[in-house]
Amino acid sequence: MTLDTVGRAASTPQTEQPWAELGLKPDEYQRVREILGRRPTGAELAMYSVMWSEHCSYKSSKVHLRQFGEKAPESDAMLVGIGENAGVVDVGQGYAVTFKVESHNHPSYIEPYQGAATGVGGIVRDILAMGARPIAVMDPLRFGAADHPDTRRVLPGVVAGIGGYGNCLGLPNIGGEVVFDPCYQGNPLVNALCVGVMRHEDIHLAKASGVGNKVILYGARTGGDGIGGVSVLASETFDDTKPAKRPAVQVGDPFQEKLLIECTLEIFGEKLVAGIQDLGGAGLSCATSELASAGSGGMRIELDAVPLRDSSLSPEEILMSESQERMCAIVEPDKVDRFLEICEKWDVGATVIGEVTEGSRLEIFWHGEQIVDVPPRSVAHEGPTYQRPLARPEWQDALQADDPGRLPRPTDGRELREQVLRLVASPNQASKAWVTDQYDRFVQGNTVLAQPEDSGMVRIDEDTNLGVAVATDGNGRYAKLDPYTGAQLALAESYRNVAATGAKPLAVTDCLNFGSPEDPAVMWQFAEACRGLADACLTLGTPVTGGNVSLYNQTGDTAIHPTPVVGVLGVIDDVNRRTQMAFAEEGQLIYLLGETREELGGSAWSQVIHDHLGGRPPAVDLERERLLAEILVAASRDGMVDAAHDLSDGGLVQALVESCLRGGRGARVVVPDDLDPFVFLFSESAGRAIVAVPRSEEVRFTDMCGARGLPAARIGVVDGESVEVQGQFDIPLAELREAHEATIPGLLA
Amino acid sequence: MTARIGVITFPGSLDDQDSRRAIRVAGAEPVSLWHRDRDLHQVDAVVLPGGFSYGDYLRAGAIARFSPVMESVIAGAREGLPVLGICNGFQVLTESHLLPGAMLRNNHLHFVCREQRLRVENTGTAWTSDYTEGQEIRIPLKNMDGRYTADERTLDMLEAEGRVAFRYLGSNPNGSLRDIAGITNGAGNVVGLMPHPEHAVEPLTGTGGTDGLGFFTSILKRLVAV
Amino acid sequence: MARVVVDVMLKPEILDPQGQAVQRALPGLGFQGVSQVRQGKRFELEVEGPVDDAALARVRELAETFLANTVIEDFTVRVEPETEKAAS
Amino acid sequence: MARVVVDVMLKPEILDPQGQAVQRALPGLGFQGVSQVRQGKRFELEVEGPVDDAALARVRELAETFLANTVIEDFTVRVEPETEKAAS
Ligand SMILES: Nc1ncnc2c1ncn2[C@@H]1O[C@H](COP(=O)(O)OP(=O)(O)O)[C@@H](O)[C@H]1O
Ligand SMILES: [Mg+2]
Repeated sequence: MTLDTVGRAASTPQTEQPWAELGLKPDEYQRVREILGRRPTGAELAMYSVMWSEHCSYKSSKVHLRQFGEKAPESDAMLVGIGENAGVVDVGQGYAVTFKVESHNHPSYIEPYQGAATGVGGIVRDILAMGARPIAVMDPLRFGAADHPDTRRVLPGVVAGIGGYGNCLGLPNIGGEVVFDPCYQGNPLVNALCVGVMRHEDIHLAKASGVGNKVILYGARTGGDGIGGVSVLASETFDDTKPAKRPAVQVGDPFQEKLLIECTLEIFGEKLVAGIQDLGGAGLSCATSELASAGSGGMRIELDAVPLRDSSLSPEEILMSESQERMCAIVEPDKVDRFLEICEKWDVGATVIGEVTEGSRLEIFWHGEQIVDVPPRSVAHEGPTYQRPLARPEWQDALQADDPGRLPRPTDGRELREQVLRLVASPNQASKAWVTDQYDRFVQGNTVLAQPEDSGMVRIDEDTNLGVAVATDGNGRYAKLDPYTGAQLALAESYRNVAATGAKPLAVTDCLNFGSPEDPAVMWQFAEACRGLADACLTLGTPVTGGNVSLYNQTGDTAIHPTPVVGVLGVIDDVNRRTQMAFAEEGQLIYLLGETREELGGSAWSQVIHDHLGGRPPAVDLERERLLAEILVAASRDGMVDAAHDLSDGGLVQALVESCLRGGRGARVVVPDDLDPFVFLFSESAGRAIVAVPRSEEVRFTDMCGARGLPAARIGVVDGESVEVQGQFDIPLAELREAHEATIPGLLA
Repeated sequence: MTARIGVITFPGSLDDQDSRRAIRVAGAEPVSLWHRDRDLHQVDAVVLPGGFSYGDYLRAGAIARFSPVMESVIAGAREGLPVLGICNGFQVLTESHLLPGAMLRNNHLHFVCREQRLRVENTGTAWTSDYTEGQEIRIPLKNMDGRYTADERTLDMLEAEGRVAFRYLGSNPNGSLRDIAGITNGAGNVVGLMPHPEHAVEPLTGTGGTDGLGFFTSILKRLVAV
Repeated sequence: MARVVVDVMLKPEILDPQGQAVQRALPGLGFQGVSQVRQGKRFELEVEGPVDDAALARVRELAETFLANTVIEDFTVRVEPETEKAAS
Repeated sequence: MARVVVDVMLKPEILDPQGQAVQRALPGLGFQGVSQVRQGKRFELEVEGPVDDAALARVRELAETFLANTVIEDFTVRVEPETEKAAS
C-alpha cells in the first residue's frame, strides 16, 4: 500500500475514501475537504473522524451545554472553568482542587472488568493533567434489574474492575452510587469521578506554546487496542445482533498508571513542563490537535518516533489508538534531559516525538513524508455543531397524569411495618457494602468519611486540617417524569449530601447519560436537563466546572431513563468538625428539618411496593436547599449536632433506619400531628434532613433554625434497640439489619 | 537521638506515605528507601509497606523480592535488623523466604476492605512489645491475596514456637489457615501481617482508632533502649 | 474420566501488563534472550464420561461464552493425556 | 525463535477457589458432568536462539525460582510447536 501523503492527496482528488465507515456524515466530509482545500489524507481522515465523533466533539450537546457557562453564577472560587481537562476550584489556604466525572458506559457492557477499569484510569489522567495529585475516586453505577442474569455478569465485573484499578493506584474510593433499573439492562452506566489537589501556582494547562519546545510522549507503548473505539463505541447505538462489529476494548495497566502519576508529579515538582495533556479518547489525534490548538504556534510530529507495541501498526492506527496510560508533555529544550531522567527513575518510557513550530499548522510526518497538514483548531475545536430537533415526548403528559396518589396505601401499623422492611431490603435501598467493601477507602491515610456516609471527605492538609467533601447523585426516575426538575433534584441532593457532612458546597461536575440524540424526545430530555441544571447552579451559586456527556445509551428504540448524575464539591476548614450520619449517643434528640408534603411520584415506595413510575417528582425549592445547607454547615461548625443524614429516596424512614444501623442505636419516633404516618415515613419531599442534637444544644439549635426560618420538628429520640414509630410499629435493629444487608450478597453470591 | 526507621518504596507501593506518617506519629524518624538502592542508609529498622508492588503481577510480592534493596534487607534481617512487612510487605517477606508459607487469593475471590479484629498472640517481637498478650485490637484490613497458607508441619511448628503473632477474630476474612493474620521469624525481629496498623494511628482516619500505633512505639522503645 | 484443558490468552494485539511485568523482571534475574512473555489462564476440567466430539464441542462453547471473553481473549481446547502431572 | 510454555497450577492439596467458582457456575450454564475444575496460569515465553537442553534447564530454573512459588504451586515446562495459534 502506498503512503497517502499530503502531496498525493492534493493530486488525487477523486480517490474514494471510507468516511462513512468512519462515522462521518456526507456534509461533514465535505467540510473537511473545504477546510483543507483538497481531500484529506488517510491519516487526516482518521483524525477528523475521531475528533468529530459525538464523544469527542459534543456536536449534539454543545448548544445546550453552553448554558453552564452563560448562566454560571459569580464565584470567586473558580480558577479554571469549563473547557480544560477539568475545572479548578479555590478551596483556600493556597490550595486548589480539581474534580470531574466521566462515563465509560459502552465499554463496560462489553468487557465489564476492563471497561470499568479503564474508565477509572482515564478520569485519573484527566485530573493529573491539570497539575494535581489525584486524591480520591468515586463511582456512580447503574445496572439492569437486580435479579436479571446479565446483571450478575456485568455488576461483579464492573466492581472488580473499578476496585482492581483504583486500589492498585492507591486512590481511596470515597463514594458513589449503585442503582438498579430495568432501563439500564443493555446499557449499564459506569461513571467515574476523580478529585485532585494542588497549590494554586501548580495549575497546568493543555497547551503547546514556545517555538522550539519539545513534544514528549511518555507512559505505555502504543498498541493496536481500542482503535476507533472512541467513535464507534461511544457514538453508535449498541446493537448486539451484529457481534462482528464488536470493537476492541482496551486493557488497563494500573501499575503503569501509578508510575505515570508519581513520575508526572515529580516532573511538576521541578517545573519541567510548559503544557500537558493526557491521552484518552482519540489518543494522539486528540492530544496533538488539542495541545496545538490551544497553544500559540504550530506543531510538528515525527510519528515514527512513537514507541510501538506492535510494529505493524499503520500511521492512521497510531493516530487513533487508544492505548491507555499515556501522556503528552510540552517541554523546553533545556529541560528535556531532566524530564527523561525522572521518567527513567520511574521506569516510564518517554520519547521526544516532535516540537512546537512557528506558524499555525499541525504537521505529522511518517518515514520523512508528510501525512498530515491541518489547522489544529479545525480538528480539535471547530467540529460540527448540531441543533438537533427536539420534541416533548407525546407520552409525557400521560406519564405525569398517572399519579401515585391512586395507589393503595398501607392502612395500619402492621402494613406499614411490612412495607418498611420491604423498602429497606429492596436492591436500590439496601446496603451496598458488598460493593464498597471491595474498594480501598483507607489508602493515603486522609480519608475522613467514606461510604456509606452522605459524602466522602478527605483531609488535604495535615497541619491545618483543611478538607474537601464530594457527593454524587442522580435519579433517572425523577428525570423521566420531568427532566428539568430531575436534574435540579440531582443537584439538590448532592448539594445537601455535602452540607450534611458539614462542608460548604462550592462547585459542580456532571455526567449526562442519555439515549440517542437523533431521537427528538431524547434530545428534549437532554435540553430540559441542561436547562434545569444550569438554572439551579445559578440559584445555588455553585458553578459547573466540567463534566461529560454520554449519548446513545439505548437498546433498539428504547432509551435509558434520562440520567443526569451530579457531583458536588464542598470545603471544610477543619475536618475534625465533620458530621457523621450515625446515631451513636443514647438520649440525643432527633429533629426533622424541612417540610414534608405528600410527594410520591418516582418514589422508592412506588417502585418497591407497586412497581409504578408516574406522576410528578418532588418539587424543588432551591432557596430552601440553600438555607438547609447553611444550617447544617453552621451546626457542624459550632458543634450543635452530632449526626446528620439527608433525606432522599426512601424518605424519612430510610434515612432513620440508616442512621440507626450505622450507630448501632435505636430510635423512638412520634408522627407529627399534622402528618399522615404513611406520608411522614415514605414521602420524598426535597430539602430535608434529620439530625441528632445533644440535649445541651437543643435550645441553641432550635433558636438558630427559628431565627433563620427553617422548619425543625422534634420527632423523637435516639434510644433502645429498635426503630419504633409510636402507635404504629416497632422493628428490632437486628431485623432491620438483616433486611438491609442480606439483599445484595443474596443476589450476587 | 531518636530511631531512624526506613520505609521502602517499590514501584507500586501505596502505603509508604502512611507508614512514614505512623513512624512520625510514634516519635521516630522515617527515612525513605528506594527499591533500586542497595544502601539502607544506616536505618535502625525497616518497614515494607502495603500496596501493589509491580502491580502484584505474577504473584503479590514476587517481583519486588528481587529488587536490589531486598538483597540488603534479607542480609540485614538475618543479622537481626528489625523488619515489619505490612500486607504487600508481608507478601514480599514470604516470597523472600524470610517468613515461611505463602499468600493466596482470598477464598471469596474479592478484594476485602474492612475493620478487622485481631488478637495479639506474641508480644515478644520487636514490633509488638507495647501490646499485652492476648490483647484485642481493631485495625483496617484491605487486600486481595491475604489467605495465609503453609503445610501442616510448618503450621504446627509456628504454633509450637509461638510464632503466630496475630490471629483474626470474628469471621475469617480470607480463608487464612488457622486464622493466621501475621507471623514472626524465630528471632522475633522479622514480623509480617496482612492488616494495616499504619492506618490506625489517629482517631480521625482509618477505622477511627489508634490501635495500630503500638507497632511503632514498640520498635521505637526497643531501638532507643538499645 | 478425562482431563480437558482450556488455555485462555489475551489476543496478540491486546496489552498484557502481567506478561510485560514478568518480561521486564527477567534481565534483573540474569535471564537474557526472551523476546516476549505473555501470561494467560489455564483451566483443567475433569470431565466425566467419554470425551467425544460432542463433548469437546460443548467445552468449546463453554470456553467461548464463559471461560474467555472473546472480545479480548483467544482460547484453545484440547484433551490432555492423563500422564504429565508431576512438577517440572 | 521458539515458544516455551510454562504451566503453573496450584498444588492439588491447596484449595483453588477460582476453579471452584467456575465449577459451581457450570450447572447454571446447562453444563453437567464436570467433576472438578482447577485454574492456573500459563506463560508463553518467546525464546531467542535454539531451545536445547541447556536452554530448557534455564527456563526450568526460572520457573522454579520465579514463575512459580513452589510452596504452593507445581509447574511444567515444554516447547510448543509453533502451530496451534488460532482461536478454538
Ligand atoms: N458504587 C459505589 N462506590 C462507592 N460508594 C458507593 C457506591 N454506591 C453507593 N456508595 C455509597 O453508599 C452510600 C449510600 O449510597 P446512596 O444511598 O446512593 O446515598 P445517598 O442516597 O445519600 O446519595 C453513600 O455513601 C455512597 O457514597
Ligand atoms: Mg445521602
